[in-house]
Order: sequence, then structure tokens, then C-alpha cells
Amino acid sequence: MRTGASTFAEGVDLSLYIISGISIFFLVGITAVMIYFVFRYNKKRNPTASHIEGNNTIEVIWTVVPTMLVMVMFYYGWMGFKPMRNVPDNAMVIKAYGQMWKFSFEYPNGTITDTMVVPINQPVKLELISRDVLHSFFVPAFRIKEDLVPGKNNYMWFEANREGRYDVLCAEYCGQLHSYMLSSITVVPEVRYNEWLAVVSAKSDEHPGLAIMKKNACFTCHSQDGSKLIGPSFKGIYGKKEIVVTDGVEREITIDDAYISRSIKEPNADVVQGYMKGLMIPYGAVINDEQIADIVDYIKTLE
Amino acid sequence: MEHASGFVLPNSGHNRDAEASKMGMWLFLFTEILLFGGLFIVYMVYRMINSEAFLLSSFELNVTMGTINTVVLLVSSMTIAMSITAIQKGNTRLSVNLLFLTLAAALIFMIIKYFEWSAKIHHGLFPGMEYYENLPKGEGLFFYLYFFMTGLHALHIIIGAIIIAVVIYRTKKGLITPERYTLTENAGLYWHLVDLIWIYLFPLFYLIH
Amino acid sequence: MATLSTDLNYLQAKKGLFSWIFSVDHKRIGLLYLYSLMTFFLVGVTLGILMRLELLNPGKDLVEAKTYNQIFTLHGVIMIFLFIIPSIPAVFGNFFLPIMLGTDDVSFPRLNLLSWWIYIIGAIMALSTLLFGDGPADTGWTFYAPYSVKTGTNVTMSVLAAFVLGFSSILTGLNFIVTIHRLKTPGMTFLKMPLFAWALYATSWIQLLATPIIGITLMMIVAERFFGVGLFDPSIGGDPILYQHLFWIYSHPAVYIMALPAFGIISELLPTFSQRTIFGYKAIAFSSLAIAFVGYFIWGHHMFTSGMSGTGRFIFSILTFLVAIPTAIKVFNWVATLYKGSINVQTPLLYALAFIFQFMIGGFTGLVLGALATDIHLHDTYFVVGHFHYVMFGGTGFAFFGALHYWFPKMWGKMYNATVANIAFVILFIGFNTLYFPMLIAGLMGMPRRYYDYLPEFHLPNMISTFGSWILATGLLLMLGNLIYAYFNSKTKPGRNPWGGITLEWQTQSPPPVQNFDRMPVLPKDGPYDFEHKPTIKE
Amino acid sequence: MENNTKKHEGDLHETQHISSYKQHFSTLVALLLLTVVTVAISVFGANLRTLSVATALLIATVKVIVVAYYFMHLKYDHKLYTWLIMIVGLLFVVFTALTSIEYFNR
Ligand code: HEA
Ligand code: HEA
Ligand code: HEC
Ligand code: CUA
Ligand SMILES: [Cu+2]
Repeated sequence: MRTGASTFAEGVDLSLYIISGISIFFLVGITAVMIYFVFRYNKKRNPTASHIEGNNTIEVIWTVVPTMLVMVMFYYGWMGFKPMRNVPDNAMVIKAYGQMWKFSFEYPNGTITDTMVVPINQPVKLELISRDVLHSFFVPAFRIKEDLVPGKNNYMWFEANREGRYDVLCAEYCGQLHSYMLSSITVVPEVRYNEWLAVVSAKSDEHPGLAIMKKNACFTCHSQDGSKLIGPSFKGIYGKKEIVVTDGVEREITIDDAYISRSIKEPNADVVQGYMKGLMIPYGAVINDEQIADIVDYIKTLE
Repeated sequence: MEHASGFVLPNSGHNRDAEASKMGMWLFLFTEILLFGGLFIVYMVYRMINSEAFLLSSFELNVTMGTINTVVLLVSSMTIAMSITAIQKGNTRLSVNLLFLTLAAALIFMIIKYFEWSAKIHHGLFPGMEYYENLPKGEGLFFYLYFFMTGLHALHIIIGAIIIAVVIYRTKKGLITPERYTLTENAGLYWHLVDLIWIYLFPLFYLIH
Repeated sequence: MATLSTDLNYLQAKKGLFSWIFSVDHKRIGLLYLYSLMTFFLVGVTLGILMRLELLNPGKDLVEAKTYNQIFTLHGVIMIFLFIIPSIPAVFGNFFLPIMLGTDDVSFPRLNLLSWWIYIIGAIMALSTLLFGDGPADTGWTFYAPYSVKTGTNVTMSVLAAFVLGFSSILTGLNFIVTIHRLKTPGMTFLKMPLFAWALYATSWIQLLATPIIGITLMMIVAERFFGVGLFDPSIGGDPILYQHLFWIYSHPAVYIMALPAFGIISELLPTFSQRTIFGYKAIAFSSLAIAFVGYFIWGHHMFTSGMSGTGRFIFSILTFLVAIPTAIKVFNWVATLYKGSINVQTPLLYALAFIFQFMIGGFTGLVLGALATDIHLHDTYFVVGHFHYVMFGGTGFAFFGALHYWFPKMWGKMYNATVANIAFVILFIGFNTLYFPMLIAGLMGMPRRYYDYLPEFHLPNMISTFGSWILATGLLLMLGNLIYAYFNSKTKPGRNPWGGITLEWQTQSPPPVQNFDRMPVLPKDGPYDFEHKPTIKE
Repeated sequence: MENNTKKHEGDLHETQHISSYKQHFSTLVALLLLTVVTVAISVFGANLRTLSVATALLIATVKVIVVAYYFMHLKYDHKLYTWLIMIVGLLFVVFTALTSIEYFNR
């Protein structure tokens, strides 16, 4: 197992060691006894069997002892888990969004990033928001995991206590590229964190359309270089003629402002031939008309 | 079953065993109860999270029609129970007539259901319709569940009616006699179950305000 | 019905395909299940091998991501609904339950045939997804909403298949319960019933009372896909988590549908091969019922990370641990049964011992998952994958193979080559553990399941695991080959009672006559495992 | 198959009780009365809210018991059936209880 890097690791690892310890003791013990019996009471050594029907004392013993042991296991499991639900008041709140197949993080000052940087020894609370299907935010080194459920705002918190860069994996199956839904958390001292935040918050000189699309993870499904991913590539699509399926009927359209806007707001209305319906979610609630105009503007540049 | 060597296995799967059929029927009813049970759990949870919406939507349902249907089903339960008494007492004619009455009740039930449903559909309350799509959060769920649960119940009424029809046919042909009336009994059990489910559906959908 | 000569056994009585697929003889139906089940099993394991090949190295080895997702879904659906749930009850339960009870068939023979037909229809539906549209579902066998409602693959058909298969399972359960209540031979009370029958009794109750819930849940998914709006859609006030509750209300008890019959098999094998009475008959019998009962109430342990309330997690976790206790009782009683026996080490016993060992690993990893702190880390990782292969394949699968070797001579009246069978066993055992133990390690390291591709640090365990799958495949092929060879070529006639068993099936001919018995079966004096007063069996 | 079956105990109904028409009719009257009560509570006692749901379900349960006991012959059947039904009921109640515990504590 990876060495723990959060305050929870100790409790989780302790319960793991206790449960495994008891288990291995019984596993080895029972297996050894079993094998011993098979040799000792083999037909050759013991031609006539004794017919022992049972023994109530021993039944009681081997009911009560395991009961006590599993209660011990439960206790440590519970104790290791309990702090995960009690968020300290001074926790910094970050929103974690999940969508097919990308995590993004919104810092308290509104900055949105793909990977997370947090100060060491600072409790961080994550508000987990899913934009489409189930995802799960999993940081093995921190021993934390919680699902992102659409329509239901789960939360989790952690306090990192070792510097370094740790993987974030999506641990709830969410479709085709589930295994590529990765991100990372970098744990740095407070000063470095503030420097970083200042840098990422600064306005960039990117095309505003590109920035919006990056923010909404359009490029997990649409490439800019003509290669086919989950959805059609954006390269040179503006003005192109294309076959789409509308309500089960094929028709030809020309890609223009109105069509792109519709594709973003109601992607399932016209489904491009050869692509799957239902994968792209309607973005009408997240992207407004102005931003769509920026996007169209950017798509035009992708000759 | 007879064996070549001349002995008979005391309990055979090929014997006619009225008790076994009845037990089988009861076990089947358990599965039905849990089938609807799953839906009742869904209902309970959604009512818990959307209680206001459920309350509002339930006013859309027609209590009078629901009550009439409840009465109709209760009466039909009695007629089929009496029909078993009749066949036990050897009165085949009466038994068949009572079964016809039960069938008639099933028909009335379905007609009333039809009017209720078409009124709702007319209002655009069926899932997928435009009006439905624009219902406030939670109300859509109520109607979805309403159609799903009463629809499934109506399906059971139809199946029950078919079984009763088969019983009538077999009684007339003399295949069901005062000595062998397991089928009538099982049809009765099934029909009562359909009634039992309605006994819960009725207050949950029509009377929750 | 004309009386049939007892010279003809059930295999010879009638000939032709139709005499099989429309047979109402429970023995033939058992074999129908066996053949169809093994076919699907082979499809399933081939998919398993494919997955292992893909995971040999990080990056793409063999198939595209989407195909991989479809493979593990189909693998899961086949293994769960087509193989492991019907396996022991439908094959050995059908074949041996009536014989063990001393009767000639189940209570509803025609219903029994119907179950098989429904099973086949469900199987065809499940496999038909390969042929049309966008291919098999890519949701995982759990069909979690909302993804299962969005994806364009053939989810509807897969879900309907699972629904239909559920029906088959319900009917089998119903039939067995009535049979056990009504057809036990006079003198056999509940407490003189073989433990295999007890296990089937408990299993049947789960099949009967849990399956309807998944049936209705799956219908909701179908309706949702059909109308485009649905019950689990958060935008209209629904809750995707509720789907998970309903799914696991069935699917957790379902894991005991898989495990309990296997426990029953082990409780038969151990007394026979130790030639002594079972230790703690009542404890074993009643613990089956206890597992079945408590098993209904612990479904929440599959959802510990779904945002459940603290109270919910507390209750479900504690109940999960309670279920370990009846299982512990069984394990201890089994081991005690070996004590002072006169042990005859034969292939079926080897499978039983491997069962105990592997099931313990599976069960203990289950305990690790049942504890809240550790499950948060391990949920949906390869640790879970390792856990359930240990219990399902290492447990139930091995019990199934053990039963196959145990009853092979009775079912076909032929004997396989024991040496080859033992060699195959050793290869299987080694292969199995090489395949699945590394998965536990990968899980602890944090490798999530349902991953088409993985980070380089998980490479080593995955590589070992893939090598293990080749060893396992070799063992499996050798085992099956040996049995198939014996079926066609064996000249050895095992006689009525090759293992010195005491339950009633050993008193009749091998293979049994159509009516199961050619003379009245004699019950042992003191209970079903009274080896002290074993009735003498003339050939 | 039928003709060579011996007359077995299984051939007869083990529960031979015959309920009278009058009894069935009284059962119906009781059920109708209960229905009137539920509808009345719901229509006239609208301000009782949760209380009215609880009573409605309670009355429904009473009705169900009456139907099962008299119409479905449970009263005269083997006690096994009553036990089994109680177990199934218990199971369902625990399902709902566990699920609602989960949802109440969100
Ligand atoms: C045959 C099937 C089978 C069986 C029998 C079990 C048995 C158990 N399972 Fe398992 N389980 C599955 C099949 C099975 N499981 C499947 C298929 C999944 C994954 C589903 C999916 O997500 O796809 C799963 C997942 C699963 C999870 C969810 C993991 C996750 O997704 O996060 C959990 C969590 O609690 C769990 C726990 C248990 C426990 C506690 C038992 C217990 O019953 C085990 C009890 C046994 C023992 C404890 C060993 C024997 C006892 C002794 C030797 C005595 C000594 C004992 C003591 C001292 C205590 N299982
Ligand atoms: C009884 C149930 C059972 C059994 C026996 C198996 C058997 C195997 N399974 Fe499993 N498996 C499941 C039930 C089962 N499985 C379930 C329920 C899931 C979850 C699905 C989900 O997530 O939704 C799962 C998931 C699962 C995964 C995880 C996928 C993922 O999360 O990404 C993997 C990965 O390696 C795997 C591998 C295997 C392998 C290698 C075998 C091996 O046992 C196979 C061994 C192979 C052989 C023995 C082959 C023998 C070959 C032949 C007989 C001839 C074949 C012919 C040719 C190749 C020409 N399975
Ligand atoms: C989960 C994958 C996914 C994501 C994320 C996604 N899309 Fe799509 N998109 C698709 C698929 C699949 C199609 C083709 C099917 C269809 O038309 O619905 C598509 C089609 C389109 C089209 C029509 C293309 C054509 O050739 O006609 C546009 C425009 C579009 N998407 C824009 C966007 C924008 C802008 C974003 C980000 C805000 C985005 N998409 C995010 C999957 C995705
Ligand atoms: Cu997101 Cu898996
Ligand atoms: Cu479980």
C-alpha cells in the first residue's frame, strides 16, 4: 500500500492491520489444522472413524469468540471512519466537479483548475458535484473516496500531512474513458500555495472560447486536430455539410452558429451520424449565449 | 408412480397434490407482494423527499372514482370467495355464476380505470408528454409512479380475469368438481392478492392529502 | 403411464433431442442445465481471459476501451446470471434433491421444464446483444443509473434478459420449497434431511423473496429508457442512489444464493470422505437459515461511498459483520468433521479442502470490505474484484467442480481417471491463486476496477495475474477434458456406491432408473449421516 | 398418469373447512365500513396531515388482514402459512425501515 499522506491514513491502516491480523491468524490456523487432520486421520492411519455428533460447549465457544472478534473489527473500522464525516470549521472549501471524463476544481476565489494544489496541514473540504453520471473521487494516498452523484451534493474532507504529488482517480464506472479520468493533488507549503493561486488566477491571453471549452472539458470528447474521439472533431467543421439524425430521421445540415448553439444546448436533438446519442450532456445551464458566441468564434479558427 | 419391481414410492412428484398446488400459489403470491413492495419502497422514498409535490399532485386524482373502484374490487373478492364455497358445497352452477360476477367486476374496474387514465393523459400528465415535462420537480415523479403502479396493477387485473375465465371454462367442462377445485381456489387467492394491492394503492395515491 | 422396465436408466429410457428438451424428468433437466450452463461458462471465462490479456500491459493491448467495457459487463452478466446463480441448485439440486428426499421428481415437474426454457430464452436474449445495434451493454453488471439510462449500447435487452432469468430462478426456488415440504419420504423429517437439502431450502427462500425486487427495479430502467424520463432522474426530483438500494436489496442476498448451495455440497463431501457423522448437524442446518435471513439486511455495504448517512453506514457495517458468524460456525464444524474421521483423500475431497481455504480468503477479504474505514479506501478497487472471485470462483466454482467429480459416477455410471483429475486440480489451485491474489494487492495499492488502462505502478500485479489466468486455463481444460474423455470412453463401472456415501442417492443404481429407485430406499437409523449404522447396499 | 394414481391423502384437501355465504357477506360489510372510514378521514380530516396517512395505512393493513384471514382462508389453513406471511411482512418492513433510516438522516 502507498504510504499515507493524510491524517486519515493512520486510522484506516490501523483497522486494516487489525482485521488482516486476526484473519491471517485464523486462515493459517484453520488451514494448518485441516491439513493436519487429513494426514493424522487418514484412512491408513485411522481405519475406523469415531462418530462424534457434536458438542454444545464448543459450539458456543466458536460462536461467541468470533462474535467478539468481529465487533473488535467493526469498532476499529468505525473509529477510522468517524473523523471522515466531521469537517473542521476552518476547512477551506473547494468545489470538485466531475463530468465524463474529467475532474475540475473551483477554488474559493472562483479560479477553476484541472488539478488541485493544496497547502499542507490545512483541512480542505470538497463539495462534490457531478454534471452527468456517477463518478467517484479517489485519492489512494489519502485513503479517501466518495461518489459524485448528480442531483445530490456529497462532500468529503481531508488534511494532507506530507508534501508531494498524489494521484486522483475516478473510482466509479462512468463510461468509456473511465480509466482515463485522472487528476492529481499537489501538497505544498502555504507560501508556495499562495504563489500558485496568484499565477493561475491571473487572466490568461487565451482565446476566450478556448478557455470556456477547456473549463467545460469539451476536449475530452472533441479533438482539435481532426482525430475522432467520442464526438466529432472540431477541426474545420464550421460551414461543413453533415448528416444528422433528428428524431430518427436522417437529414443534411450545414454547420452554422445556430446549429452549434443547438448542439451545445440540446445535443440529443440532432445526433451526428455515426456517433452515439446521450453521451454529451446539455450545457445550456452552464454556458450562456455570449459564451457560445465565443465558442463559435473559436471553432471558426480551427481551419 | 408404479415401479416395475412392484413397489410404490410413497410421495411422488407425479401425484396430484392439492396442498402442494396451494403452497405453490402462496409462494408465488409472496413474489408478487415483493414485486409491488419494491415499488412501494420507491414511493415511500420519493414521498419523503418530495412530500409537498406529492401532496399537490394527489389532488389531481379523482377520489370518487377511486372509491368506486375500491368497492368494486371488494365486492368481487367476496363473489369469488363465495364461488369457492359454492363449488365445495357441490353447487357448480352457482359457482360459475359467481365467477361471472367477478369477471364483470373486473370489467367495471378496467372501464373506470380507462376513464381515469384517459383524463390524465388528456391533461398531458403521461411521462414524456410536453405538459408532463414541465411539471414542477417531484410532481412528475408522482404521476410516473401513479401510471407505473396502477398500470402494473391493471395488468394483474387482466391476468386475473383471464385465469377466472379459464376456471369458468374448466368448470363448465366438468374438469373442476366438488372434489377437485384447486384451480378455483388458486384463482381466488390470486384475485384476492390483486385486491390486497389495491387496498394499499388506493390510500397512497388518492387519499394522501 | 406404462410402467417402464428398471433395466433402462434415465439416460436410455428415451432417445432423441426432443426427449431431452421436453423432458419433465428432473434428472434430465439437471443435465440440460449442466450442458447449457457449461457452454455459457466457457463463453464467460473466454471473456475473462481476454480481459486479462488486455490488462497484461498498460495501454492498449488488444481491444478498444469501449469494447473492454462491454467485455467485462458481459462477463459479469454471464457469470452471475447465467452461471453462478443457477449453477449448483439448477444442476445438482435438480438432479439430486428428489433422490436425496427419496422421491421420484420435484413437486411441479412441468414447471421445472419451464424454468429451463425460460433460462434458455434469457440466455439467448443476453447473448443476442452481441449481434445488433451498438453491442452488449457497457455499464457493468450492476447497471447503475444514470449511466445505464444514457448509454447507447443495448442495455434494454441485457436488462430484460436479467429480468427473464430472474423468473427462471424464482420458479426453481418455488419448486424446491414445495418439494421439500411435500415430498420427503416418510420417516424423513426436517431434522433428518441431508444438509444439501437444507442449503437448497435456504437458498430457495432467497431466490423467491429477493428476486422480485430486482425484477421491478430493472423494469424501471427499461421504462426510463423507453419514455426518456424516469424515476431515477435527479432533474425531476428522483434519486440515482435509490436505484442502488433496490439493486442491492436483491443482489446482496443473491451472493448467498451463490454461496449457500456450495456450503451444502461441502457438508455432503466431508462426511462421505471422512466416513463419519457430520459434526454439529443442527448448527450447520440452522446457520444456513440464519445467513439467508441476516443476508437480507446488509445490502448497504455496497454503497458506503455513495454519500450514505453516518447512521446508515454504522448499521449496515455492523450487520455485515454479523453475517460472518453463521459462516464461521459452518467452517469450524466442517473442520471438526475431519477430526477422528477415516479420511479417504479423493478428488472431490481435494476440491472441498480448496473450497474451505479459498472461501476463507474470500470471506476474510469480505470482512476487510465490511469495515467502514477500509472500505472507503478499497471500494471499487481490484480488492473487491479479488474478494468476489475468491468467494464465487474459489468458493462456489470449486464446490461445483467438486460436486461434479463426486456425482459424476452416479450421473453417468462411469468413472474418470483419478490421477489426471488430481493433477488438473493442482494446476487449477495454483492457477487460481496466482490469478486472484495479486488482484488483492493491486487493490490495496489503489487500482480501481473497471479500468481499461492503468498507471504504470500497477503493472507487476497485473502481469502476474495474467500469467495466472493461463495456468488456470490449462487446469480447467485438463479437468474438463478428463471428464469428457471419461464420458465417452470410460469402461469402469463404479457400481452403486463408489465413495461409501450414505445419502439416498447411493442406494440406487448408477445411473439411476427413470423412477429414481429400483427398491425402497432405507433411511439410516439416526439421522442422515449415521455412518455407524450405515444401511448395507447390495449391488 | 392420472388413472393409475392411487387415492392418496395428497388428493384430498387437507383443509376441508367450508366458509358460509353469510360469513363472506359479513366480511364484505366490514371491509366496506373500513373503506368508508378511510375515505371520510381523508376528505373531512384534511388538516390532520401525517396523522391521516398513518391512519389510512393502518386501516389498509386491517383490511388486508381481514381479506387474508377470511377470504383467503388463512384462518382455517395450516399455521405454516400464517408464519410465512408474517416473515414476508417482517422482511418488507425491515427493508422499508432500513431504507428510510438512510433517507431520514441525510
Ligand atoms: C459468493 C458470493 C459472495 C459471498 C459468499 C460474499 C461474502 C461476503 N462479502 Fe462479498 N461480494 C460479492 C460476493 C460475495 N460476497 C460480490 C460479487 C461483490 C461485488 C459486487 C460488485 O460490486 O460487483 C461483493 C462485494 C462485497 C462488498 C462491497 C465492496 C465494495 O464494493 O466496496 C462487501 C463489503 O462489505 C462484501 C462483504 C462480504 C462479507 C462480509 C461476506 C461474508 O459473508 C463472508 C463471511 C465469511 C468469513 C468471515 C470466512 C469464514 C469464517 C471463518 C473461517 C471463521 C473465523 C471468522 C472470524 C474470526 C470472524 N462483499
Ligand atoms: C463465477 C463468477 C466468475 C468467474 C468464474 C470469473 C472468472 C474470471 N474472471 Fe471475472 N468477474 C465476475 C465473475 C466471475 N469471473 C464478475 C461478476 C465481475 C464483475 C463485472 C463487472 O465489473 O461488472 C468480474 C470481473 C472481472 C474482472 C475485472 C474487470 C474490471 O473491473 O475491469 C477481471 C479482470 O481481470 C476478471 C477476470 C476473470 C478471469 C481471468 C476469470 C477466470 O476464471 C477465467 C479463467 C479462464 C479460463 C479458465 C479459460 C479457460 C479457457 C477455455 C475453457 C477455453 C477457451 C477457449 C479459447 C480461449 C480459445 N473478471
Ligand atoms: C462526453 C463526451 C462529450 C463532451 C464532454 C462534449 N461533447 Fe460535444 N458531442 C459529443 C458527441 C458524442 C457528439 C455527437 C453526437 C451528437 O451530436 O449528439 C457531440 C456533438 C457536438 C457538436 C456537433 C458536432 C457536429 O459535428 O455536428 C458540437 C458543436 C459539440 N458537440 C460541442 C461541444 C462543446 C462546446 C462541448 C463542451 C462544452 C462538448 N461538445 C462536450 C460528446 C461530447
Ligand atoms: Cu468518472 Cu469514472
Ligand atoms: Cu454484499
